Amino acid sequence: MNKIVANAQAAIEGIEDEMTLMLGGFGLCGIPENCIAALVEKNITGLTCISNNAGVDDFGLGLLLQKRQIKKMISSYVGENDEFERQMLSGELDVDLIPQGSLAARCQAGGSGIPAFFTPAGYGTEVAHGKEVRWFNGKPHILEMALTADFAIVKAWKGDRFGNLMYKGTARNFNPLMAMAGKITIAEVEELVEPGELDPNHIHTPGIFVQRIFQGVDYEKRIEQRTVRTRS
Amino acid sequence: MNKIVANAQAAIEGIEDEMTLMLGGFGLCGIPENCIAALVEKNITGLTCISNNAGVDDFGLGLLLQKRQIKKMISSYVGENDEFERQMLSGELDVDLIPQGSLAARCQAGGSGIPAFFTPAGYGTEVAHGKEVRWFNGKPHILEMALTADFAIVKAWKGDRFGNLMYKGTARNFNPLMAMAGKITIAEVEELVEPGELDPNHIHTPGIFVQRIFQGVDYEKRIEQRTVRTRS
Amino acid sequence: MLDKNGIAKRIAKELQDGWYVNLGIGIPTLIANYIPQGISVEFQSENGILGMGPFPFEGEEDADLINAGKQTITAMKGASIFDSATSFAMIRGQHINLTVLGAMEVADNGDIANWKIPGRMVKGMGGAMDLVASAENIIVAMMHTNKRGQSKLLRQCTLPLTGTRCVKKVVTNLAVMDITPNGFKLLERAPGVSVEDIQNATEGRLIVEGDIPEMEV
Amino acid sequence: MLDKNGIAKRIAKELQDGWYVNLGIGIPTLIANYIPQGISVEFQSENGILGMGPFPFEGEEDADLINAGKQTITAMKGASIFDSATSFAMIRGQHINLTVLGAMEVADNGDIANWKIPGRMVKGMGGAMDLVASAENIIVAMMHTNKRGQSKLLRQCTLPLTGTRCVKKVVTNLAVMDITPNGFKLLERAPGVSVEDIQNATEGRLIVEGDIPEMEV
Repeated sequence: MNKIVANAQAAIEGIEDEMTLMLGGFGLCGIPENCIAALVEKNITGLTCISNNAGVDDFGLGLLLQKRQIKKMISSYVGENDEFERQMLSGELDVDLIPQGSLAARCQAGGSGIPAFFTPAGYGTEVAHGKEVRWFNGKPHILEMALTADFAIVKAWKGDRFGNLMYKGTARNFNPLMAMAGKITIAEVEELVEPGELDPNHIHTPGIFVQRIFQGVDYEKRIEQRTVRTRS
Repeated sequence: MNKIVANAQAAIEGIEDEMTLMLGGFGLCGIPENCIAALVEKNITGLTCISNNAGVDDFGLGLLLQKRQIKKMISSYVGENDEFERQMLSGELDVDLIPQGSLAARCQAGGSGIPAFFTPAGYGTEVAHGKEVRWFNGKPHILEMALTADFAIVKAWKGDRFGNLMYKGTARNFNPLMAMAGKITIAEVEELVEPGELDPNHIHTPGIFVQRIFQGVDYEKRIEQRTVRTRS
Repeated sequence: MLDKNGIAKRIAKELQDGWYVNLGIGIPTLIANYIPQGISVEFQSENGILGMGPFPFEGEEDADLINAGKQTITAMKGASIFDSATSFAMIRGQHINLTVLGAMEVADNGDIANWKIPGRMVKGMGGAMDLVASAENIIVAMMHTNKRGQSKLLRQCTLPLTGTRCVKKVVTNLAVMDITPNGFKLLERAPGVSVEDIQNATEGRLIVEGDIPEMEV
Repeated sequence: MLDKNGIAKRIAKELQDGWYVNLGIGIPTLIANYIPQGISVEFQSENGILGMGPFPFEGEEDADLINAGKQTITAMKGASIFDSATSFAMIRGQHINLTVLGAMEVADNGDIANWKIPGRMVKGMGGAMDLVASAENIIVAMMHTNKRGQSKLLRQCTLPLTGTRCVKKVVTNLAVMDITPNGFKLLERAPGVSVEDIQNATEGRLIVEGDIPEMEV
């Protein structure tokens, strides 16, 4: 069992124009930097990207937006960048905004063979338009559908050739959920380790969910809001 | 934040006749031995127990069955013990058998505020009787409802006074899911440690799901099927 | 009249020992600075951490440790980290004891609008819709009126809703109010603010019963 | 005619490198003993482990490490442990490449019955219903006839179903058959077994086209 590929270029083999991708990360935290760069380089276009956010102008998914490679974003919170705003307001970019918890649950459901579930989030709002409403325990809920993707691209801290992954801190976020929901899941990791080095009890994403893995290079790990306190 | 109680007797305070309990474990692996003993001792009756299995004649939930404290079992696989069989066939014990994956997902849903979801498991079988059927992606699914309990009782390996838990090996099984779904969740652990000793990245059950915790004593950890190979 | 810190300080008095709390961006974030003595609470951030601590000391920022506002944070002893599905399981499953968020508008039936202004760039709801649809105990922290002096406490929201009939309490620069079946029930006045001031600044139904005490902050 | 080990051996030839496999209790469990040379597969057990290894050496049993049959096991290098919901996410989400289980009856449309005999003690379906409802590649391993000599390959199941139209292949002591829209398609005969023997032991529709080779085990 060896899922290691040489690099991001090899990892994104098979990703084509008009495909649907999931990309892990929250803000710029835990995003697959290497694969995003490779997608930019290969200039794959017409992409539908499922990702909680859309990066900033010059980093993360913003890089794909700059080159107009994205046709549609499915996200919970966007617009930290001007190009996104311009494309959205001009109608070039299709944007589907969905509640963050529903996004997380829909990815998890997609990877779990649960095609749909009821959630209270969004009832009575425009998010509920066209969706089935049903009351449970005296409370209204709406029916949300699972999400899957042609490729899911995630970023982890450590991984092995079986595809087992461990994340660090809040860089975990959507990564394990999207890893479950890709028809093909690509994991880029900061460090490839030998099988057995990761304690089976501490593996966050079991290797079965991952088809390709590689050790990324030159991680910038940019901080979006650097907040500090002063030593007193 | 200190959720530590002295022992199993203190932990089960408030559990009353006719309540619904979830009990973690798979077979005899990862079962809350101390709390089961305390429930036997206190002779609480009329219980509805949600647990994947029902123990054996002289261990696990079998101890509660011997004293006829259980009115109804909600499980996926039972009958490893004679008393269970006798009570079930005589009609003394009500038994609701549900697919193991649906049981796991229904507990998780119950703890997650998802009141119902669609699953393919059980379609076309007696499990589907009276349940809504809907087709997704060309496949029939049935609507399953979330499960919750008055008390969830789980067993973990290590825990701290915040209620954070780590499980060991396959003793994890249903424990983290049931921990989420109890109105009150009791955790018994083999070892209580200081907050901070458990790496935040490796905590399986965040403390928010746990209301009471104590260090259990005299764990027998009985093996149901001791299978070994010989050294050649 | 209270400033933003005053609002945060007043809401902090609602905290109870052992509570799990989710604080939204803006005024709510300030509440963490005013936790009453002798009380221990844990802060959850919906991207996936429980036991969020203060900002790191300079030079100790970790790109892999941020909150839902994308700010660098620290983790307290006893913190735990989890994926976003588990995080919203905590929220949707009503394991969070208190949610505090800002709003553009609150209606006197508990409706809230805080995510979208038609015609303007829409950034998205983030976790707000999950939070308001699920939380049993929601306090809105906001200024009583908007920049044009118009009341933000309305008979009915005019902006697209974030959630319906969900807000339990509103704390503004002028007042503390519960939301009841008959509208905003005035509980406390901010220092130096009269009942009449509050009535003038409130478009929704305001219930004033008996003597309204000035709040202690 | 094959014995139980022979059935397991034949099914093992279906394994492909890199596959994730869930083996049911009984004959399927034996398959792990016959993994072809040069092939690497990982075994999943639905209680929550991937990368299940052989039984432990005597004295090394760990009560906290068992399989779905409640047997003590070991974990291979690269194994992972997870909760039961994640385990069934793998199963329901079709991440498992092959599921092998036993059956009491299989119908020629792929229906399977393997969990309940009316009038007898019912132990429950365990994970079987999730497995058969979800898996894309299900092989049934069983004897061709029951203890009373009656065919277990039927036109229609008589026992309560575990799942419908789900079995893809059946390997018995007599034959290997695919399930097709028109019934059991005979692919291979067990050593020393004639097509007629198989026809006599099969109540469901059996398709025999051309020469049926004897299987190589």
